[in-house]
Amino acid sequence: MTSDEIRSTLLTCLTDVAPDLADEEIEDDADLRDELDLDSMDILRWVQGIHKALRVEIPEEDYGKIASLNDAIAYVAARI
Amino acid sequence: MTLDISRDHALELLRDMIRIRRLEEKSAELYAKQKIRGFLHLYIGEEAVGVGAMHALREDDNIVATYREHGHALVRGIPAGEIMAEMYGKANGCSGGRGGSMHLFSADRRFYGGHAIVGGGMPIAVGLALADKMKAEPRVTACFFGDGATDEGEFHESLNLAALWKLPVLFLCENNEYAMGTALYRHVSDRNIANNPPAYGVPADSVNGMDVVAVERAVHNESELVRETSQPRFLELKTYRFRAHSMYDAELYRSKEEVEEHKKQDPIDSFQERAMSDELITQTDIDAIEADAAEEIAAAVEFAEQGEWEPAEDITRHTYARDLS
Amino acid sequence: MAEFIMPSLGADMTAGILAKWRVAVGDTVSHGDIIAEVETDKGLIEVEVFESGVVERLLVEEGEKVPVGTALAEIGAESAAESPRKADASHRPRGALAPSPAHRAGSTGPAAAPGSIISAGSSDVDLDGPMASPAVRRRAHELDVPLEGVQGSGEHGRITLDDVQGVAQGGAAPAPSSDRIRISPYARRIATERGVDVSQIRGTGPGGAIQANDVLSARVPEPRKSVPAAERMQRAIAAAMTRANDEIPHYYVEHSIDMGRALAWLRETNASLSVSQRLVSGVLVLRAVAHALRKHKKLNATWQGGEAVPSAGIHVGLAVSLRGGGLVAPALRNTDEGSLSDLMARMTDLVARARAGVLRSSELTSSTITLTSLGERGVESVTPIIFPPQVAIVGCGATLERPWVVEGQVVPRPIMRVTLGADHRVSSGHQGARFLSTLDRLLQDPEKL
Amino acid sequence: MTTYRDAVRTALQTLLREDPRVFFMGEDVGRYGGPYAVSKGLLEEFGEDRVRDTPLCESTFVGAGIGAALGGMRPIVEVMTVNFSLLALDQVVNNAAVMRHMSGGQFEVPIAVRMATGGGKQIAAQHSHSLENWYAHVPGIKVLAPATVQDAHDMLLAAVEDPDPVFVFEHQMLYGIEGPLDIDSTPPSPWKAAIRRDGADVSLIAYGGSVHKALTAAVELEKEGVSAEVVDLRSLRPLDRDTIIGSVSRTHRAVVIDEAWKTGSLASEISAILAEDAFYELDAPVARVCTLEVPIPYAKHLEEAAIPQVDRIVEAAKRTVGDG
Repeated sequence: MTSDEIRSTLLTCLTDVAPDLADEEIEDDADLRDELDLDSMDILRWVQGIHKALRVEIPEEDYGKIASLNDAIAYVAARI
Repeated sequence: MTLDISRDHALELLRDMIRIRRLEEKSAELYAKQKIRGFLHLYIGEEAVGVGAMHALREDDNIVATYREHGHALVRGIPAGEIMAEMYGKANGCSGGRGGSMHLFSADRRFYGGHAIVGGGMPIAVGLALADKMKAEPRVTACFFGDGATDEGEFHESLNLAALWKLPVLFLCENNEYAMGTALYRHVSDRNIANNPPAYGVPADSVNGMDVVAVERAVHNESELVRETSQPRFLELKTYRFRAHSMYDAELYRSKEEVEEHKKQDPIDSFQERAMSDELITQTDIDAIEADAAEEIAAAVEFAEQGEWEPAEDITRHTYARDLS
Repeated sequence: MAEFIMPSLGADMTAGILAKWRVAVGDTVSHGDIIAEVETDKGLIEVEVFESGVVERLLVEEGEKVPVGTALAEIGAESAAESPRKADASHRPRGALAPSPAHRAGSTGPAAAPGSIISAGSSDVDLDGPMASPAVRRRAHELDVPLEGVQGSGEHGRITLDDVQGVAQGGAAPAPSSDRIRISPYARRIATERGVDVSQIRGTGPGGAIQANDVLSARVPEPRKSVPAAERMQRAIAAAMTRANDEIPHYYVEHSIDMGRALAWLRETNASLSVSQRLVSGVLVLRAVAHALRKHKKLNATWQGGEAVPSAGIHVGLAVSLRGGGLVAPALRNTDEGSLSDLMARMTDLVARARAGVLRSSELTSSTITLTSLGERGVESVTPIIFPPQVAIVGCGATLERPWVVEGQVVPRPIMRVTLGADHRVSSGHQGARFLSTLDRLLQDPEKL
Repeated sequence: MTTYRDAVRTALQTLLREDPRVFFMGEDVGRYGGPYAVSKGLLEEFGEDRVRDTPLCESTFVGAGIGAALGGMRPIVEVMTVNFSLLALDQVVNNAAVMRHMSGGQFEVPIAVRMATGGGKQIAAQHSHSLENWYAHVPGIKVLAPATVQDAHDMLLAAVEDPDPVFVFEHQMLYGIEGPLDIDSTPPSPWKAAIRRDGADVSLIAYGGSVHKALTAAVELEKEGVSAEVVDLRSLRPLDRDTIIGSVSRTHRAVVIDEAWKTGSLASEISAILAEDAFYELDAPVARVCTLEVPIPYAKHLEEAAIPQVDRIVEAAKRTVGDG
C-alpha cells in the first residue's frame, strides 16, 4: 500500500467522522485538534474507522503520535 | 241602457280585457307544465276592474297593487313578454326574475309593485301620496287591495293617516267575496265594506266591478276628486274570481253552482254583448282582437323562453345600492 | 298529436291520482275544458285541457297515481282524417315529454323539465363519501375508525354501527391520533410554525389546555434535516439563550474534581477493550451526572407556566458544537440506565448523527438537563446558560494537571472544574453544591458507573 | 362638551335645513319635543309639514316613510323604542328590505329610522329590550349603533345620505352622556368598527351602551395586569369582520358584550365569525357577556343582574387569560 493510498483511506475515515471537512482543503501537517477542531470523540471514531479499514489498532497512549495527517500516515505505514 | 262610449274606446276596453284573459289562461297552462312556479293567482273574472281603473287613471299616477296583479301590470303598459318572462324567472322579466308572478314592478310606469303581504302595500301608498303632497305634485296614488285586506290593522291605520294628513290616495278595494278561501261573511262583521272608511272621514262608494264601463267612470270620478281635494277616497269594486285562489286549490269553500252563477256576468261576455247590441263592434272585431291577443301572448311566451337566466353569481346584486361584501 | 299530462299545481305536488275521467275516447275537447279530476293532498281538483282535438287514447286508468308530467291522454287533431294513429304511439314512455330547448340550456333554472321529477326522490345519495349516519360517524370518530376503509353492510352499502364496531374490534383501527391534545387553535398554529412538538408541552390553560404561552416558552428544536444552516441555528440559539437569560434567575456553583481515579480506570479498561468498544472520559462524566440526578431530582425538571414539573426520566442532553458554528443538545434518553458501553455506543451514534444533521425531533426536545463540555478546547471552566424549559445545566472545563493536596502532600493531579448553572426558582445554591459533591464522589468510583 | 341627545338634534337640524327632501316624523316628536327630548324645538323651527307627530300606528307610519322614500323623499322616522318597532317589523322586513332586490333594482328606499334601545332605566319588559340583532339579521337594510356623541351625530347624517334603508339604534342610557362634538370634521366611515382602546391580552367587543361598560372594565383589568382592547362595532350590519378579526389576531382572546339575550344574538354571530375566520388565532374560548335569558325585570337589583355589568365583563376577560 502506497503512502498515497494510505492517505486517501485516512482521509475517507476522517470525512466519515466529520462530513463537513470533505469540502475543505486539508493540509497534511495541520493539527487535527487545534486546526481542524476535532475532539476526543472525533479522534476515537477516526481511530475506530482506521481500525476497520486497515486493521491497524492505535492504542490510546499513541493518540499523540497521530496529531496530524502526516503523522498518522507515517504511523499507519509503519504498522501495516 | 246603452254604453255611451265611442267604438274606439269600446274596442280598447274589450281588447285589454281579452289580453288579460288570454295571458292568464296561458299562464295556467304554463304552470301546469312547470314553466311557471311558485304561487300563481289568476285574474280571470275580475278583468273589468283592472281595465276600467287603468283606463281612468292618468299615466303619471302611482299604482300600488296586490299579488293578483298581472292584469293591472299588462294594462298599465308593462309588455306581456316582460310579465311572462318574470313568471318564468328570467333575467328579462320586469323584475329581473327576482319577483315572480306576485311581484311585478316598473319604475317607468310608476307601478310600485305587486305586494303579497295582505294590506302591506297600503302604508306604502300613503307614503307615496305624502311625498307627492310635500312636493306639490298633482298626482293620485291608486292603491289596490282585496276584501281580505280590510281585516288588517294596516287598512284602518292607513285610512286614518291618509285622512288625518289629507293625502291624495284612492283606495280601491277589489271585493271578490273571498279572502283566499274565507267568504266575506265569515271574515268581516259588516259585509258592506264601504261602511267602514267614512268612520275615518274617508268618503266611500261601491260599483259593479263586472262592468268595465261603470268601473272606468267611477274610478275616473273618484280619482279626479282625490286630485282636486287632496283627500283620500275609497271605492269598492264588487267582482268575483272564476278561478281558484291559486293553482293548487281544490276550492272546497265554494260550490260550483255559485261559480257558474257568477260566470253569467262574465265581464268580457257581457261587454261584448252590449257593445254588439249597441252596434259599436262586430264579431269580426272580436275575432281580430282574439287573433292579436293570441299573437301577443305567443310572442310573450317566446320572449320568456328566449330569455336568459340571471347568472347565480349575481344573486346579491340589488340587495343594496352597492354590494356590501 | 298532443299529450294531456298530469299537471303540476304547486311546487309541493309531485304526483296525483287520476280520480275520474270526464271524457271518453273519441270525445271532442276544446281548450279550457275540464276533462279529468285529480285527487291531490289538497283535495279533488278539476283539470283542464290546453289543446283542442279528439281524445284518442286514455293512458291512465281511474284510481292510478302517477307523477307530475306523466302523459294521461293523447289528444289528436280535430279532423280524424288528418290524424292517422301512429303505430308507435303507445310505446312512448310515460313522462317523456321533451323538455324545451330553453330548459336544456338552462339546467340551473328553477323549473325542472317534466319527467325529471320522477327520479328526483331517489337522488338524495351523497356520492362524495361513504354513506353513514351521524351516529355512525360519531362512533367511528370515537373509535378512530376511518369510514373510508369500512365496508358498509347496510342498504346501498350504508355503513352501520356494527360495521364500525367490527373494524374497531378487529384491531384494524389506527392508534388514537394526536389531536386528542387539548390545545388552543392559536397555540397549535404557532407550534406548527415554530416546529414545536406539542406532545412535549404541558398545558397551563383551563383543563390543562396548551395555550400560546406554553408553546412560546417551550424550547424551539433545531431543524433536523441535513446540516443546518449555521446562521439559522445561531439565531435560534440566540433567541433561546436571550429568553433564558431574561427569564431564568440563574445561580452558579463550581467544584473541582480530581479525575485521577476515573482516568486511570478508563486507561485500564480501554487497554483491555477492542478499538470499537473504547470509552472516552466524557461518557464517565455523562453517566455520573445522570446518577447524581437520581439523588437531586430538583435539578431534573422543566419549568412550565410558573412551576417546576419534575421529569419522569433522566434524559441528559449533550451539547454538541458543530464545526459550522451551530450547537445542538440532543438527549440521551434514560442516561442513568444500561451499561456504560451501551451508553458509549449511544453517545457515539448520537454525536455522529448530530454532526451529520440527522437527529430526530424527539431527541431535540426531550432533554431534562444539559451537559456541556468545552474542556477539549482548553477552557478551564464554563458558565453555561440554561436551555429552557430545563432548570439546570452542567458545564465541564478542561481536565488539567494541577497541584493538589492529597493526604497532606501537594501532588499533581488531573483536575476538572465543573460548574452547575441552575434556576433559583427551583433549587437553591445549597442544593446545587450538594449535587456537585455527589458528582465528585461518583467519579471517584468509576467502576460503579 | 355636548350631550348625545343634543348631537342627534344637531344632526336633525342640519339635515332639515340643508335638504328639502328631508322630513322627520314619529310619535310625540313635535309638540312634546320627543320622548327623549331629542327633537325639542324642531317643530317650532321647521313647521308641521316637516316635523310630523304621527298617530300611534308604527306599522303605517314606518310604512308611509318607506312609501315617501320610494316617492323621492328622505324621511327620518323615529320609533319610540325597539319594543314598539315590532309593530312595524312587517314593513321593515317585507317592504323596506326587499324592495330594491324584488324589483330587480328599479326602486330604492332611502329611509332612516331611529329608535331607542336597551335597558337600565327600570322601565321593565316592554321598554327595555335590545332587539337590534333582529334587524341586523335582515339583508337589504343596514344597522348602526352609535356609542359616542360624535357618532350619534355623524351616523344620523350618514343614515340619511345612504341610498338604502338604515336603522339607527340609540341606547337609552346614552342620551345624557357628554362628549366632544366636532361638526366640521370628516367623519370616519360609519360601516367600520373602531378600536376605542388599545390592548394586548384580550379584545372586548361591544356596541352601543355596552362600549362604555367595556371601557370601564378595561380600566379595571389594567389594574390587575390584563391589557384589554375595546372594539366598538358601530355598524351591526354590515359587520366589520376585518376589524374584529384584526383585533383578536393581536390579542388572541375575545369577550363579546351584548345587551341582547345570548341565544341567537349578535354576540353569537361574532363568536361564529371568530370561529370561522380567526380560529387559528384563538388562544382561549370566546366568551360572551349578554343579558340573562329573562324578560328585563323592573326592580333595580334584578334589572342590574339581568343586563351585562362591568364586573361580569372583567370576570369573563380574566377567565380568557386564564386568571379567573
